Amino acid sequence: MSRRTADLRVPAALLIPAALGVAILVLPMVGLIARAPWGDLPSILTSDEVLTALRLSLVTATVATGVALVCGVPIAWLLARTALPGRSVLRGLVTVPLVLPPVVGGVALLMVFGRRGLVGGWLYDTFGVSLPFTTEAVVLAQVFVAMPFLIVAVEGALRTADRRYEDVAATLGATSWTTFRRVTLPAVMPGVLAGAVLCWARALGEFGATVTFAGSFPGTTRTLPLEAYVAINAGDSDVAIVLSLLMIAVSVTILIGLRERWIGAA
Amino acid sequence: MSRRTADLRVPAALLIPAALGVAILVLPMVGLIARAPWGDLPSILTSDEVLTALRLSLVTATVATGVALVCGVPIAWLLARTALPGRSVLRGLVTVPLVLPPVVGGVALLMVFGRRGLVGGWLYDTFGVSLPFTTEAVVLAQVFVAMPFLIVAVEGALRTADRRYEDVAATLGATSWTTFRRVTLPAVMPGVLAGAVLCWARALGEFGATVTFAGSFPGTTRTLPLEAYVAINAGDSDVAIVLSLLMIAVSVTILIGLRERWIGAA
Amino acid sequence: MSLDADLTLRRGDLELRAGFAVAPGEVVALLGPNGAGKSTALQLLAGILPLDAGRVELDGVTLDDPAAGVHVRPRDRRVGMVVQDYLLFPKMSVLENVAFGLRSRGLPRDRARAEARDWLVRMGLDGYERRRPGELSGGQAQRVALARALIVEPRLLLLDEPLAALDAGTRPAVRAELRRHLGGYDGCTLVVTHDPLEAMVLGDRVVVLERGRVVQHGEPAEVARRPRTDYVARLVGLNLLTGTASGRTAQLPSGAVVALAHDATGPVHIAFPPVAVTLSPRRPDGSARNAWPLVIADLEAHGDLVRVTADGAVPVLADVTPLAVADLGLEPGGQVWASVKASEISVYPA
Amino acid sequence: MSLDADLTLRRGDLELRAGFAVAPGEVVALLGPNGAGKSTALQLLAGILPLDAGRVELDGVTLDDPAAGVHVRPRDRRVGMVVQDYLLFPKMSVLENVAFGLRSRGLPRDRARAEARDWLVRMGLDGYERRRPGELSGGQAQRVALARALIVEPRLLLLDEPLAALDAGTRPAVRAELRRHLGGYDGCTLVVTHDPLEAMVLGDRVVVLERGRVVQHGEPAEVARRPRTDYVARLVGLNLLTGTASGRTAQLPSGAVVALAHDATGPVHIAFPPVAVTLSPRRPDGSARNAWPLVIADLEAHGDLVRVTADGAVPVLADVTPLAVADLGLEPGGQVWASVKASEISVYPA
Amino acid sequence: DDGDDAAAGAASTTAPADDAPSGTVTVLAAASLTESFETLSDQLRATYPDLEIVYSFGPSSGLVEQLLAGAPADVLATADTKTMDEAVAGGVVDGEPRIFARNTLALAVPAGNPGDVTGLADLANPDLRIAICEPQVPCGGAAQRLLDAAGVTAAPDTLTTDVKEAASLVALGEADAALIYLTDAAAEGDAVETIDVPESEQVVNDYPVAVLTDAPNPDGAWAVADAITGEPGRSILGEAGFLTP
Ligand SMILES: Nc1ncnc2c1ncn2[C@@H]1O[C@H](COP(=O)(O)OP(=O)(O)OP(=O)(O)O)[C@@H](O)[C@H]1O
Ligand SMILES: Nc1ncnc2c1ncn2[C@@H]1O[C@H](COP(=O)(O)OP(=O)(O)OP(=O)(O)O)[C@@H](O)[C@H]1O
Ligand SMILES: [Mg+2]
Ligand SMILES: [Mg+2]
Repeated sequence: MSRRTADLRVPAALLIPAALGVAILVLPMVGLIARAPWGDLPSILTSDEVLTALRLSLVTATVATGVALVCGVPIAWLLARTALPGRSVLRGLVTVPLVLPPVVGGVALLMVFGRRGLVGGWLYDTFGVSLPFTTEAVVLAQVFVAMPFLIVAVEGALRTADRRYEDVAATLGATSWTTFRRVTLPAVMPGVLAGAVLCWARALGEFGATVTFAGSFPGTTRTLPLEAYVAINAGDSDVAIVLSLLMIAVSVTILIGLRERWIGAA
Repeated sequence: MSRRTADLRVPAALLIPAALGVAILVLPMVGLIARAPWGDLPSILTSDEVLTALRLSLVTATVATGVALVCGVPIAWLLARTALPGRSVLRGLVTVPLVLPPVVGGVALLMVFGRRGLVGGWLYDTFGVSLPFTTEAVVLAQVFVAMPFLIVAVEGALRTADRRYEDVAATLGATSWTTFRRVTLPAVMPGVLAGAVLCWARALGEFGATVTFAGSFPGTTRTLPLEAYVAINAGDSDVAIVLSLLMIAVSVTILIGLRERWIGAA
Repeated sequence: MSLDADLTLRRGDLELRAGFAVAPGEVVALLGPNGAGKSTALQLLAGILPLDAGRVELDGVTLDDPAAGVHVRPRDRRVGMVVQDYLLFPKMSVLENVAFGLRSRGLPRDRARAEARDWLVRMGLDGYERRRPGELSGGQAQRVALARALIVEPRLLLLDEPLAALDAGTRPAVRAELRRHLGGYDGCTLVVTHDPLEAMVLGDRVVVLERGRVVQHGEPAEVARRPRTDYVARLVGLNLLTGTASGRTAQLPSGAVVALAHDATGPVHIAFPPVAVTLSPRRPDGSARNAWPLVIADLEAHGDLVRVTADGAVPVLADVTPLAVADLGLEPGGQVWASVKASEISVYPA
Repeated sequence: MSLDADLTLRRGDLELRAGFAVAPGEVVALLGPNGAGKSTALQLLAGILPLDAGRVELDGVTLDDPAAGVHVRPRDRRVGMVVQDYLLFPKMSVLENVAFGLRSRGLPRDRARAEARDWLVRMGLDGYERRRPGELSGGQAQRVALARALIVEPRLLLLDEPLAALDAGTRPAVRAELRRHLGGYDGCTLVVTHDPLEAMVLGDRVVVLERGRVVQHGEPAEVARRPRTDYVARLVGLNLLTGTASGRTAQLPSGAVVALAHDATGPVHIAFPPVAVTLSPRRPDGSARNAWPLVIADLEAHGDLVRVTADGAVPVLADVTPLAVADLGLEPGGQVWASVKASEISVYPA
Repeated sequence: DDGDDAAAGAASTTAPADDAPSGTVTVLAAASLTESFETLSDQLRATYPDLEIVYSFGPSSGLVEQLLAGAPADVLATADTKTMDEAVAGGVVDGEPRIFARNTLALAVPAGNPGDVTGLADLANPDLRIAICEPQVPCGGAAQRLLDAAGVTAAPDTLTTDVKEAASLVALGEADAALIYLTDAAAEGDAVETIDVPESEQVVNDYPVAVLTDAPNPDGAWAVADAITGEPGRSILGEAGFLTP
């Protein structure tokens, strides 16, 4: 229904924990804002390094989300819709990057895609291609840590969706690909969007795996979180706070903008 | 329908990207396993510190997930179902911890809940309670970084669910709380479970905010990822890998176990 | 208890502007073509959709009055509703579905379940308590939805085609059960139906909605005898013409003239049953003063008779025997004369 | 093209074990009480549910044969299906829904849409192309579902109560459209319906399913005249008794004896219409040789007549005029004698 | 052995037996001190049986951040003077911080030296994969000074934010050479070889330790700080590759 009577009275049983939760999430932000060196802000924000890092962050996180959508949505579909043998093990493996401390994740990536790694060694010997210390490596690290979020969110949505629509599409002669594209995917769009948001945000904030696997070189691999971490390690937590606020501002703006649009369209 | 004809033929358009995605996610694990010092495994795994850290990790991640469920599901409900003013801004703020580099998140938490922080100062002066460097602080840090995953996943599920069931419940005299508990929540259960899985896994792997906000004290705040960090810094990257594999094994086992049960029940 | 409703709403291309009242204990059958706004009207009364304007009053209490900013929430209205696609709660058992309303109103679990069990028995669903809605057939689901709405003894009962999916065997039984229940019920009931028999059996009064407006209302027999729109005429199986009478004749907009048995003046409705129409290959020269040349559009078997749809200056439906069809060699596109005795025609002011 | 189906499936408490065939171009009406397994049978034929055992063959091609491990996927079967709750794709427009099947079969977008537009016009839904399914009324949605299934010209058409939600005005028109379409269609059609008229109008043959078994099948007129189960009898509006005949009498299990007009032997069905039953306050002494004392269970207005349900050794339904009800002072619980002339009774082997 | 004797001797001079420190001492220490400090507390246990040392290891800057937020700790040991200065400026330090260890840089290469690195000059070779710490962090500042002293302009492929990253890149063979601390090179064991760099003596990084103003256990704190700056700290740190002041 396009319009409905909105019940504005909210049960206290929901409101109280919600308020508590919002406090936990929002107060630290307030702390950051209170502590931010507002005077130095303009000079920090307009410095070349910061702008370069911001651009790099936005580009890599967006590309990584694209890759995660292309690879992750099919994985979620396999998990939710097929009788693949070993499906539950696959589901477990796919959530591994969630628990792996990101630095260990970076080491693991190096062991596989590094110059002496399982796959990377072959790539290097055959094509002379080496992934680490490139922007592609940043994207790969981000895909590794962020795609599981997308997969889990999309699988949840697929399980909520009514499968009978897919049966109807099949009787109408649709291939499973057509059914997926025209019936299943539109139905789970809110879940895909939620997953993409999680994935993008996680990729944007990704630090540990990136710094280990891709390194940290201005312009090619140093994203905003790395820039912030450098600042913290250099004892410059003011700069780190400004950079974090910048990331927050950018992502919140983009997320609010996109979501309003999606929700408006949905 | 309880049983249906399973279509095992999978469209290549889905299978190829899915295989690629699985490779990205699973190969690094293989690398870790290949590199693990299998001989030392028993002694490392049964050492006191590791067992303590494991217990602490499991307890804190589980408690944090509980807190996130209690606070986060209502927040998702507010975002998806009410006409709260400023809802889209709230939605943006709630995703902030996703992009915040965890270490900065820890700094922000200190600034608010530290003994000299906005809230922490008042707590300390009034009750003599100090949060940082306690197990509670670990939980708080984990809730801060992990709850957004739950919220986003649950909101996605709520938007997919058919609201007309809630209308019917209302005409039957159900309060919005009853409707939520008996109609809405069961309908979005797959989404809530997906969100809880993400949240738990993220809490289990949490490092940056914890080390900054809660410190790294054996027995009270040193969780497995911190133990792995300590090991790396002690030059013991073998131990770090073993610890990571332990975390992976534990979480995959638990996740597969739980999910099979849930999915069986659903 | 009584319902007084004046509903105004614009939604898509629907412009709903309907006022009607339901007396305490009365059952009003809401009839109307697809898309007339019947389901929408029920949603407005249930409080699920907000009114644009107008007013809903139940039992002296204002439930809706947008001008005064009044809107009572659905759950405080004590309405019971059965919707067209049932919407049984998918994760609850059948028993829990039926017991839901009582539980929501605070009854202890055991008593709610016991009462729900009674209702299931009355609906012929003994033994289905523990099923999930997904494991029910269409008709079974509809009966569960009905039980779920009736059990809370709402003050206003809104039934949207409550019997449409029932089989011919169960339907009279459930209809009788519903009629019995409604007979002893002092609340107001609105039943949407497409089945004229159902409207007659269940309804004390009939309200006909077309394109968002009330086009006719009254006792079922009165409505059945004197339809005012084509839709109602088709529903009750009458031919309906509209014209201007003067004396013993009435002129139709097409120019054709109809002979009447009694005097009448001004705009009138002219109704006669299909069985009163005689078809003949040539202009009849009997006593029937009404005879029109027509072209056959369609033939359809229909119980023991064949219904003939014929077009022309005076389009009519005629019911004839299969024998007559064969004798007259009727077939679509064929020419035929239709005649009706003036005494078979009923005339009433438009 | 012809369908040959032998379906075996156990699901919940349903034990489906039904075999039937549909000839090329034939329309079979599938009748049966709620929960008989009609929708389940259609799902099996569509290939959405797997058979436990049995075999489905369409046009000489085996679609299902669990014993041989054969199962053709739904999308390769070229079946068209309209399900009870429509399941229109919610995110597509009405036009896209109807065009979906053609697009899936590779037709270019423009041609698919043009054809879909034609179908919408035929279904009386001109101007609804751009609506979303959520913005349709129940009857409108049903017509869209019908158009979506018909447009792909499937070899096997499965219609699950395709007209149940249509209003009385549209129903004959859509039914006629459907009949016209099916008339020129050489595939096999199965229509599930609860409306006996619809079964007669649409069906070339009738198959009656009860508790998962085929209990009767044949020409509509034959089934209507000689019902073999209570359900069918109620459906076609006949009284049905079962007994053992010998000569001109038949004995019922209750011990009551029925006089027959012709000789018969062995187990028989005895059928007579409710209008053939005469009610009287005392034992009638006329020519009717069948007279039984009964207790009135229920009265229900029913068009111009009142239907009386009476229980006793020979339970019967009787249709009497409202005048008779008043004269005889009929009311539930009252005693009455029912009589039927032997010549009104039809007898056929059970 | 030697270490045990030295520890016992030091303890007897700095802490009279009659008022031996007891209770819990909380030490916030830079992550690079992990191994040495764990050994230290094992040895101190013999001297002060009633004293329990609890460590929280982390990045130096994070530790200072925690102290400024009111962490209830007794001793702070950082990996550079800059972060310690911040703590001093924040007023959480009691007295002057003392330097207890120094670290020098080493030119580290993977086992077998696949890049044939011979000296600092090779760091300018763009064909080699070089990891150097980011100039703003302590080890990076030191590296910069060392390169300046040698007159080399390095061509790094990555500027690591933490010396451990550079160390593990070398250990995994992903980098052909890196400038890392001698202690980190030692910790990587056989996976890493070091190449002698004469200029390295000129560039050292200081590790200061200080007792904290709000120390809940000042007696214990002083005892531990003394053990770090004196014996047994010196020997243990020396064994781990630190220089002692
Ligand atoms: N959300 C909506 N947006 C726009 N138009 C809508 C919406 N919902 C319903 N309509 C339109 O409003 C009209 C009335 O719909 P409603 O469901 O009330 O009809 P109805 O009388 O119940 O018909 P039926 O007998 O087919 O169930 C229809 O033309 C329908 O297309
Ligand atoms: N998933 C299921 N699990 C168990 N039982 C089921 C399931 N689906 C249907 N049934 C049962 O199977 C029987 C047949 O159902 P089906 O839907 O085929 O009936 P139907 O003949 O179409 O009835 P209706 O006329 O009410 O639509 C019913 O008793 C139903 O309760
Ligand atoms: Mg409707
Ligand atoms: Mg059915």
